[in-house]
Amino acid sequence: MAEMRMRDALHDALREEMLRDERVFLMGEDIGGYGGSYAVTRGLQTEFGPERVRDTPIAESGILGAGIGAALGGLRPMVEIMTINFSFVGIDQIINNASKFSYMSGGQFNVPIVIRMASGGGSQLGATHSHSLEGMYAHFPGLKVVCPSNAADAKGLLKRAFRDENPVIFIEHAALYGTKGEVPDDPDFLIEFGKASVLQEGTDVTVIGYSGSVHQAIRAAKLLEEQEELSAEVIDLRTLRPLDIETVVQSVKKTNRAVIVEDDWRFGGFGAELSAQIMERAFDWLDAPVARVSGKDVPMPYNRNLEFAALPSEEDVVEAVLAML
Amino acid sequence: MAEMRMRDALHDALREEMLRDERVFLMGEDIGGYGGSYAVTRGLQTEFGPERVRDTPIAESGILGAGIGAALGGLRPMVEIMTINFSFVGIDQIINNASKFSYMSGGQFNVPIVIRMASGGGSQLGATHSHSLEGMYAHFPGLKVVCPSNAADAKGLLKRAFRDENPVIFIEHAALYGTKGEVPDDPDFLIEFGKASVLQEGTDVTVIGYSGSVHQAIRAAKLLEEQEELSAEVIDLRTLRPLDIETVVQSVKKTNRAVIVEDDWRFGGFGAELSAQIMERAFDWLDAPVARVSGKDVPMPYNRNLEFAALPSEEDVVEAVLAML
Amino acid sequence: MKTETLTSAPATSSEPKDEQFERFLYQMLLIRRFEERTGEMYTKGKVRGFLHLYIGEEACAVGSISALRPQDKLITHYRDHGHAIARGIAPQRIMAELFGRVDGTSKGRGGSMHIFDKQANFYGGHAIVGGHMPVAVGLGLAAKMQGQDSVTMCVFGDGGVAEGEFHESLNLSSLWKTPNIWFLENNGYGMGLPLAKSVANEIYRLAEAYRIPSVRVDGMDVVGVHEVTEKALEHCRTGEGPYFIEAMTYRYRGHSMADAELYRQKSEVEEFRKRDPIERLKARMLQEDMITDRDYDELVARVEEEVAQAIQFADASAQPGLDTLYDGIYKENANG
Amino acid sequence: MKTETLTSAPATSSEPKDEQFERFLYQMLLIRRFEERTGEMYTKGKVRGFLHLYIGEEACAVGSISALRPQDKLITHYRDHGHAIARGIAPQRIMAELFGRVDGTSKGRGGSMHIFDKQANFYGGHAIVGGHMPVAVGLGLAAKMQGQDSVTMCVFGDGGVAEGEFHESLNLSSLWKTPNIWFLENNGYGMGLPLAKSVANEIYRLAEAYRIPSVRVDGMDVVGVHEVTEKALEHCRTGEGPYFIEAMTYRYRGHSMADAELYRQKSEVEEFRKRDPIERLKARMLQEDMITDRDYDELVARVEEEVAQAIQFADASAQPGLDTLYDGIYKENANG
Ligand SMILES: Cc1ncc(C[n+]2csc(CCOP(=O)(O)OP(=O)(O)O)c2C)c(N)n1
Ligand SMILES: Cc1ncc(C[n+]2csc(CCOP(=O)(O)OP(=O)(O)O)c2C)c(N)n1
Ligand SMILES: [Mg+2]
Ligand SMILES: [Mg+2]
Repeated sequence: MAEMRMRDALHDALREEMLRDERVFLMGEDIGGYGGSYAVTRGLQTEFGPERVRDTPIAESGILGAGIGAALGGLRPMVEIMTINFSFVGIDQIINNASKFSYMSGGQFNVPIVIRMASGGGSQLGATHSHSLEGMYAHFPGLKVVCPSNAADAKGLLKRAFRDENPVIFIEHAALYGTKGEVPDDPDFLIEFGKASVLQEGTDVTVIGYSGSVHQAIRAAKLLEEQEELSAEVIDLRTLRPLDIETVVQSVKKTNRAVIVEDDWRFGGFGAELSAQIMERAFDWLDAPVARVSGKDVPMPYNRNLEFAALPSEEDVVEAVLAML
Repeated sequence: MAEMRMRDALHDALREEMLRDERVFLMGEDIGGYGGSYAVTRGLQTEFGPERVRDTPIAESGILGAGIGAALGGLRPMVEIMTINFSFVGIDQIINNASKFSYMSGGQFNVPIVIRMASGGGSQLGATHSHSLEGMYAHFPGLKVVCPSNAADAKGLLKRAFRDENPVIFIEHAALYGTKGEVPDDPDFLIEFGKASVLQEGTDVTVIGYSGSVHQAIRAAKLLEEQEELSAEVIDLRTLRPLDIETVVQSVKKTNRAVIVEDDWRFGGFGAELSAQIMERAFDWLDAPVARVSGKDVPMPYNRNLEFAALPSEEDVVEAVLAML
Repeated sequence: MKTETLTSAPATSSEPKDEQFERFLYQMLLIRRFEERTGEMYTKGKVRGFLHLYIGEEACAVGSISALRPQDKLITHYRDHGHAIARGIAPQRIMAELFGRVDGTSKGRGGSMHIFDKQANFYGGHAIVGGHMPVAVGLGLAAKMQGQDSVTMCVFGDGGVAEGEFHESLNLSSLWKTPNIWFLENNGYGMGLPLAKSVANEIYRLAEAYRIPSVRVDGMDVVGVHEVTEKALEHCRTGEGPYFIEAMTYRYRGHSMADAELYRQKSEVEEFRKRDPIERLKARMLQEDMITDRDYDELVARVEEEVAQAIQFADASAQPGLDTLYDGIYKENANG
Repeated sequence: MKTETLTSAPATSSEPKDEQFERFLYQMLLIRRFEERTGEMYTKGKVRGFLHLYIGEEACAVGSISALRPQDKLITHYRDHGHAIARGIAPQRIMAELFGRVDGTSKGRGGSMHIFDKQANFYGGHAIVGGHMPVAVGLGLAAKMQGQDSVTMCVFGDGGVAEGEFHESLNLSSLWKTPNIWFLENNGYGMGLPLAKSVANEIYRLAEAYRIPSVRVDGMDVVGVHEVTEKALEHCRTGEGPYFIEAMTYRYRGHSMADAELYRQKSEVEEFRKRDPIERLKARMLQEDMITDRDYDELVARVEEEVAQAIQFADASAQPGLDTLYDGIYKENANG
């Protein structure tokens, strides 16, 4: 165990996987000479050379497709898309190639690629640069979608991603890179996909988050306890596809109330799927409709106050809980 | 009133709007010389010339961007993306430019563009060519998303789209082009966005569809009546953004049961949003969880039986209704 | 960088020329007959979805793919039956795929536009115009990084040249010196759009701009296509990076079975038929005494039989069970 | 098609040369000082998000945009303050935008990367690399279709050339003969990636491949840039289609405020500083007796004052009210 930032945990995961499996290599814009736009890959090009840590032109379609081809050709590429916002210019490669190659070929081929991207708002980058698209990617069969909320999970899940035979969309909330946590040193520390983690047990309400919003959930639980003497169970989904709905439903059957927190726009966000599934599976246990605390349905404004208002906060969660009592 | 196919109703809408407003023009792959891949634009290039009905290279990003620019430059472009599957290579233009130009410029600019695309499965085109992405597009603020289910609506909504100051994503289910219906001749026949239509009143259950799935809903209602003596209210959403949730909720408060039918994958489909909203607004009226009858979560297979199994059917709807009684 | 216009050239391979030519002739006949009968099967409703026939373009697939070695990789667009056959995939498995049956190359999941065969190093069958080009770069890159003597050939059409991926892929392959043959089948149209409205220059000139050696060749001449592809292969094997071939060809049939062909004159098709690749090779072989008329008729009969058997095979093959609907979305992991 | 390398040329506009040069000097000084102070404001936390400074590249914006007429349209990438200032947008409104305030060009909704001003025919400020290029084609197309005498200039960087949209846009503009000036600011890097790893050829050579007249110019020479842009404008106005300008320039500062500049040597920056566009014009004007040292100092003082006022203005401007969060997502329709 060592305390480290999420960025360093990710870095270590990449490095360990490169050391473990010589088929693993990295491609992306400015991951080498520049040191990585969020410094996750810093030092790796020096260690592994410019072939295995390849700086690419700004051509998301091209490099995603090249990653897919390299995976088909026997390697284990990681393609870093600097931020998820730029994935729109390359998304056809992800949807029409990566996610469908196996099925369309009758299972002959498979595409073991890891696609990492930074996501989320909160840094005043404006509307083009603040997307949360975890839910959008989770919609597509053939993909796996991973979105850790802390350093240890980031490491265990990323290492696990490199051992998957299928395309893994690995989404890192940019605001979390600097957050610290205890991380196991075991080079075989892996976290399975499809296992949510219960961060805190509770009895009055289940608060569910993923990626950045897990932190609003945790803070809200603290507020609920301190200010309202309410006991919240906090669940971090960790992977959206596969989704561990069992853990969520079991919790809701105990607490009889659920609040979902997410940065993404409410309308058609992943929270909608989660809400619908909770209702479908725990209808008779629900004392109130499942609540969603989401980003406001607005392109992200630059101004700090407006951006803050557009994002969900722990106070919003508390409010939602109180409203359902 | 005249009986016509949906393809002709769309054709007439385009033609009438071009006659009404000289700023309206059309761009797209094979909309002219080829006659339109679904024959919607047939004859228009002969009538209006190759400038106003422009055949474009195969460059979806380029032509969507050019449409956005032309809209900013004072025109009223319609860009036809042959099928929604090809929108992935141009989607950045829709999301990062069309949907955000107004907000990001503080309301100085607006983008009155109509983007038409054929969608849906059922024609054995395989996984890359069978997407239903109405819900995905509806997720983005700044867009309007329209998806008619019949000839009259197609005409009234498309004409309305040309009179909107904002980007309209107009999605036509390819399987519906040949379906016939009565269509008003009035050149000012418009259908407002955000008004669902109640196709059939009923008391036992509300069945909600959009685009192609409206027809499964209608057929299911007939089966329910004939075979089970159940009375279903059938609602066609017509536009997903803006969404007329009021009409849906009022109906559910009357019937106490709701089934949503959609072609799209269940996991994260638009049905999830609808289900969640119904629960949020009509929780105390629901006698059973809202049910979703959706496409199976699988890249669309080519084989006919498999494709049929992957798509929702009227029998599936009946089954879902019976299960909730 | 060198640009040349080859129309025909002597074969350099070690195979005796007459055997090689006969193989070309046989393969072109097989593709043609396969396509004709597939068209019939479409009309009968046995084959469905979108169907794009390759008739007229046979010299491109046969000439180029015959130059590849087993370890070389092939990736192509949706007009792919010809390439699959030229690559040696059994016609009966392709036909079974078109029929959507379990013995099809993709067990009936892919259909006409999505033929795949791992054994044959055949990486599809891709239906998004331009979408397979970056994948080809990656296949080339993987071979290069692993020190494999393997070249990846990517086939695409003139219409696809207008897509952004054309640019991104050519640029990346040139920068990274990947062993990629870019094989352009320029049949003059992208669906109904004539080339002049689609691309602002001669396409091989565009390719040159990326400092990729680029050649234009008569795509109705199977021998010339073969020759230039051998050269391209040689070039790629030396580690000098990609090579670009523009084959000038023509499709006799509509873009797909749904095409009313409003955009071209019948006479234009007739003009091109005069340069038919099969007739042309046949004439040359007759003239050079490589075959007799009787040999030719025998080839035709053999091909007829083979395609008939493919149809029979496909028809006899089972429909996939509904319980297999979800099979193959994900590959299972060794470690679960 | 003609390719030439211009370094400097006599001004052709009717404005007296000394006045014009003084305007250039003033604008370049204004941009530089604006950027320097904006950097300070970023450090103080007044400006946030991503901030990309334009220092070193002033001759590009000033030289080219000064050639445009009011009815011409301008669209650019995220390194956009220089273009906005050169286009005549009041620095105080730009600074207010950077501060996120109601008096900002986008009422505080856009930020540094998303400056817009309809009055000035300034169509942004775009933060997706390459994403604004197709929009420029459409602006050009709209002008052409409406018979307007208006040219659209699109500014972009060398890194963006690798994106598919570069290709699609150049191809469309060439085919459709749209009145577009493609203005490339080649500062040698896309973030940390040197040009040689990003594009497989000289960029103006790529542009030529689309049959677009393409010129390379010294982007540190404001007069040369101006001259070539006037020529481009003339070309576009004749209906002959687009024109491509590659301006060779350099940014002194990091890509954004977050850049550790690991990818280049300090000495390289020093080399380029010797060719500083402001120093160069100043020297020439002194030499040609267009200004005195005192005139120059006065200009510097004027600029200092103007930027100080812009900061004051921005600081005094109100924060947008939370009740305005949803304003402007949609434009209301006349008919509801
Ligand atoms: C991205 C995308 N856009 C449009 C289409 C529709 N489409 C299929 S084939 C085709 C024409 C392609 O022409 P070309 O590349 O010349 O190949 P050819 O059919 O002539 O062999 C078009 C427009 C598509 N499949 N994908
Ligand atoms: C599609 C996309 N990919 C990546 C980025 C991240 N990014 C922002 S600026 C930049 C470098 C662009 O370089 P260049 O075009 O040369 O412009 P310069 O910054 O040098 O002015 C990159 C990679 C982006 N904004 N958009
Ligand atoms: Mg073609
Ligand atoms: Mg640059």
